[in-house]
Amino acid sequence: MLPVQHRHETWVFRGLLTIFVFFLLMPILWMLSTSFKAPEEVFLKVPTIIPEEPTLRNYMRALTETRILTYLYNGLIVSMTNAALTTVLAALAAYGFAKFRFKGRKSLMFLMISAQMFPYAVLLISLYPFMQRTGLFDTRSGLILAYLVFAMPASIYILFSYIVNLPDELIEAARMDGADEWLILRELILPLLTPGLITVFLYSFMWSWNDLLYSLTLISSETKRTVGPGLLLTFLGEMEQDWGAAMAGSVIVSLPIILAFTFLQRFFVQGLTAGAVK
Amino acid sequence: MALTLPALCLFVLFIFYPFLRSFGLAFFESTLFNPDPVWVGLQNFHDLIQDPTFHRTWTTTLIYVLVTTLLTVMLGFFWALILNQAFTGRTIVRTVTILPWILPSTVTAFLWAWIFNGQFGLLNAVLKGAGVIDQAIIWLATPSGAFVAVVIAKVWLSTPVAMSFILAGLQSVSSEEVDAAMMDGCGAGSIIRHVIVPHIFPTLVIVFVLQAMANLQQIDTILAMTRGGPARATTVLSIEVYQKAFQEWNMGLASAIGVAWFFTIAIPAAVYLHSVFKRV
Amino acid sequence: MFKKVIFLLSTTAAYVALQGATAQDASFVGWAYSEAAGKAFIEREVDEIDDVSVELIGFPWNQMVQNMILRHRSGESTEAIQIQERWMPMLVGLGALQDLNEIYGADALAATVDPGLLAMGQFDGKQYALPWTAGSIALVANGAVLETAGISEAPATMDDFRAALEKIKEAVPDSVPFGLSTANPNLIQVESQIIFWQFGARFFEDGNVSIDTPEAREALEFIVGLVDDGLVAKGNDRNATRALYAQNLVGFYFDPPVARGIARKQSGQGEAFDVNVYPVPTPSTGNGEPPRSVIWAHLLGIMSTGSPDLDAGKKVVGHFALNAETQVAYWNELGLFPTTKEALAQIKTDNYVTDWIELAGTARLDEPASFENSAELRKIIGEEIEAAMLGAKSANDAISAMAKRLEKAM
Amino acid sequence: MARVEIKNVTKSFGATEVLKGLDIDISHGEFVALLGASGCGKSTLLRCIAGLEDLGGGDIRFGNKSVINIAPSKRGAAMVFQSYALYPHKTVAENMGFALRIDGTPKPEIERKVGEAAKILGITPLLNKRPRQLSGGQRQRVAIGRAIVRAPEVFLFDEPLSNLDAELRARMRVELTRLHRRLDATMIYVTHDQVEAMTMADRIVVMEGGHIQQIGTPDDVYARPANIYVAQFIGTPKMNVFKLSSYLHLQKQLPSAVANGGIPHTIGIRPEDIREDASGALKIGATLELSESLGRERLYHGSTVAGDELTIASHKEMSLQVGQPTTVSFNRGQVHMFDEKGIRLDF
Repeated sequence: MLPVQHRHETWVFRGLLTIFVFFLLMPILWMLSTSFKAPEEVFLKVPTIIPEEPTLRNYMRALTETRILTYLYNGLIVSMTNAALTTVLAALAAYGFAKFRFKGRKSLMFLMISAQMFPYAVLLISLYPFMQRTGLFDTRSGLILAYLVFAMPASIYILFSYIVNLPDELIEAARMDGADEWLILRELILPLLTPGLITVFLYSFMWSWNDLLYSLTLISSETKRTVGPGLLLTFLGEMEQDWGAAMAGSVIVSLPIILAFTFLQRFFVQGLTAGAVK
Repeated sequence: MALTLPALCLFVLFIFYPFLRSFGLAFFESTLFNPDPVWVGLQNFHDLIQDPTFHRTWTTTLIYVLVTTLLTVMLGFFWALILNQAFTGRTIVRTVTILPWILPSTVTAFLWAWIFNGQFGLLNAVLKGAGVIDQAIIWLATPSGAFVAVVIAKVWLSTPVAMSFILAGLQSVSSEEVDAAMMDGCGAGSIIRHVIVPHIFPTLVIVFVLQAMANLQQIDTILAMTRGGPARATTVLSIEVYQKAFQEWNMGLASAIGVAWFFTIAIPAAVYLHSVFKRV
Repeated sequence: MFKKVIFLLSTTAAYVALQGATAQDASFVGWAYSEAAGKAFIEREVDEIDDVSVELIGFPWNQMVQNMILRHRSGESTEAIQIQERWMPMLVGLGALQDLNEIYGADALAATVDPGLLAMGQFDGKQYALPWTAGSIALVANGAVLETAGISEAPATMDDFRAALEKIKEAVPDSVPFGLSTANPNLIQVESQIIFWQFGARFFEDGNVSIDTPEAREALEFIVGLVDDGLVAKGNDRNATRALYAQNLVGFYFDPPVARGIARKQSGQGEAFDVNVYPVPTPSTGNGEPPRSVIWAHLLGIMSTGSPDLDAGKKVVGHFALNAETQVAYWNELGLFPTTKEALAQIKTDNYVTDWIELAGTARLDEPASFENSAELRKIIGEEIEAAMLGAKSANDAISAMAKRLEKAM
Repeated sequence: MARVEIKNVTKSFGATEVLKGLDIDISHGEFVALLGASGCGKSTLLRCIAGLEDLGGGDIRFGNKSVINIAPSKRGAAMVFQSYALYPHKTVAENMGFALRIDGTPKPEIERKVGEAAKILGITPLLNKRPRQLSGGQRQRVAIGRAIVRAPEVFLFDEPLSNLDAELRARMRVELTRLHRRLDATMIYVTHDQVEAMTMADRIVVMEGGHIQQIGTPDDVYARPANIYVAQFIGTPKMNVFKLSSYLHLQKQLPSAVANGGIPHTIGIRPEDIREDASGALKIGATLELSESLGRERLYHGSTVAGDELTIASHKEMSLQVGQPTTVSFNRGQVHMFDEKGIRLDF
């Protein structure tokens, strides 16, 4: 959109473009290249960008000697269920807030949305004994419920702004056609809300997939550990110097989310920004 | 009303109740050996105010949040401007730029810890190659080096998000305004200053506030990269609360730090919530 | 149809009950299992314990304390737990450990393990844990490096030590003459403490802080001097040092007896590397202090939290801590000193062992260990020393800040 | 089809009273337009009839049955919204058949009815398209189709043509009138455009500030406006209105009192009833400032000797010189007289 007339401006533009792409992609490429290097090549004074003799040793080591796959499996289960739960709860709450004028609506909504600013680590201090008393400690379902704090407030707001922007006349037309509230929700609101729902699903999936703090504290047995703490505890201590295996583990853990994103990319960014910026 | 009930119940149980209890705990003493809280009133806060290491943590947090947020928003803004221009392969670049944000934060931490590694890191190699430095800097072992590493990791992680928000904001800049400015003979620079920035300034504020809140909550990358070290150089409030609570098991003091932290987040959050509720 | 179901149910119930009666299950929590060397050994040994199916749970060393307390507070039962000597006071204070005298009988224990070693697990008359392996964290020298630097015998005084380090620096340019830990406050505290003791400084004297002394400042200045002159590497922790030691790039470093076992593996030369690895007395400063080192031991206990299967616990702990055969195998494979009298007698022929035991005589228990908030005290000491090492503070300021922070935390 | 009765209907939003006691009796098959400026309460009244708003007071009866407690969909009324309100994610056929599907009408019957309605509106080729693929006019027809399919007793239109361009609006007016005759249905049509009301409605209800100013046929409201408000609302350009006190010579030529005792206070003459010369019985001195040509009609704007604004509309080629004082005239038969409260006086 900006005018790019003179020669030097095109050069400046192209220069900036390459610098940015380099800054964003280089770390990922470096991770990939290190993950294929044998230990001797990893610990070279002058590092090689493209591995001279690539080997799958690191991947084999990460897959067999560590529990990366269990962490991946746990991470996926916890994140998917949390995302689904958050999406359903947020959709119901947002619809309730948007379409029904009940007493205390505004203050309740303010409270739920402002939860975004509660410091998570402080919440954990009380969540931890609470989980123990309720037997939810060291359980995946406990973690799923604890993760609600991350995404639900924002999700309610994103869906709320989606629903509020649905023209009232649509709902009145449906009422004229004889649809009751549930039918309106199912046949009209939810289908129109799908882009928002996908955004919120991805947003909450992202937050739980990315977490390190809550899972590190609320899960103590190895078999239930998720991605963050799994990686940290595997590549801390004795294996800390084995950067090849650490990078291989990181690649394995990042693959599912990267694949998911290449398909759902369109929904996610546009939905997130539409919701928040509106 | 009934529709909001399920979300409300879980909210109260898992968010509101712990939040209140944590705040309450700040007025108690609860340690490893006698975990059941003992009332100590404002003793915890009293200790904090006089503790020089806490002041340092607080200043480190403020500097960390300001630097990271400013860098993220600026980089995000220029990156959005670039992506707003039409060029071949733009769609591929747009999809790829979201990558850093979707990687698990521990992976990002490992990534950058490896790049900043003293002996074999890529950064030292590049700097040495370019002749900027002659002797390897052990980044993560020096206070300022570790701070730089942690900031860059977070900036790298959150620039894509800032970029997408700003890019969305850019779409609402009507092309007529730009054409008009072009007719008046403005070059790219002045168009940015006079047309684009004033137009998306509200978006920039929102993005700045959101990023500030996210950076204040930030713990994962620091915990995985430097664990608050070396010599507390990267100990931000979140790390301090975590270590006090779950390594020294001093829950009372940890909650007190949490209260101080809450009021630091409350400032940017108030701006955000105000703008959110202007529209409800 | 109904009858068939009943029949099916009863048989499975019987089978389970039968099975259940014999195979108790026990969970064995420790960090040895999370390190490659220990993992193979423990997995093999655990299968040999008849009729106990053991779930092995491993955490890296610096995550052990947090997870132990998490399991204690969440009421999870742990039949066997690996404990570092300095965590004992905390666990005993929490009432988290079972009195093993009631399980094995005090005199049976006294017969198998030397009373001096047993003492490490004893608190006001109760045996809360059995020593699995013991020794001290002392100065380990690398014979090959010393040779190339032309150093023939162990430096007696701190000045000789410094001179030796400088010689090593010249002889092996990109080496780390003294592999003192300079990253991770906990490691810094334990290792630097030895030098402080050698200079005659003490952190605590009968319950109150006693570090604000000239000797302490002198000790810290000495350490900072070594760092500034490049004789000690910044951002180094023990894992990194062990890797470099095995490549003959480290002259001296602090390590428990496990040093030889690890060096064998990491150097890839196995026992051929043994000739380079030997403990040396910490050089003195001429103030009459004997060569100091930190008591170091891994103990095995049974946690009293939750409802542990005491019998299963007894078998697992006994297999590793009391069975001479397992102890010797542990020594041969990992180079970790045994603790039972019988096993010790068998390996006495190796002078690596005799030298180390002699040094361990004047070892002291880690100072912060005996306090309730030891984690906090350890962190303060480590952080202030680290700040001085990195030049963020002068040695003098670091000591006064440390004293003030320790007093407030008492 | 059914008779619709509005009986003393009142409605207020919070403190502001929007409908202040309205009474309208719409007979079966009639096309009634609710005409008024925006904010006069016409849409609110329509939504009350549809059941989308509850009444403050009074009653609404379809046939002779009160409907105020019956759900919108059960009243037998169908509504066409200003913004069409089509379901974006459903095809045209699904949009039209949605109500029937909810009532549980069997599928083949739905298809038959939808096909029929589509034929009437000529939108059969669009049946499996999505609303966003249609033009404004097409969407409007689908919205109407959705109403027709339900074969309601009463059609309710909420300014359906306001989003269309002028040319399309004219065509749709003709189609709606033809539809009304073909379906022989009672239609209540809300608009702020007097041309739509005048051309389509059997009767017009002129509303202002929540009151009914006048109910009458297009001719009634045009030729016999009940008050100054209706007089100036209907007809473009606006009727000229003069205070009699400024024109003594006219006062003498007009009756000073009327049969029912009303005292004439203001008179009104439609611009098209004024002759540009002195040939009429009643004469006024005036100066014309500018003229506008609208093709088959020419408008003259100026002011009378007494300083009141004057507009004249004439079909013939004008000989009048703009800028010079002149005399214009009109006949007694074309004068409208109002008392000081603006109520019409017949003489």
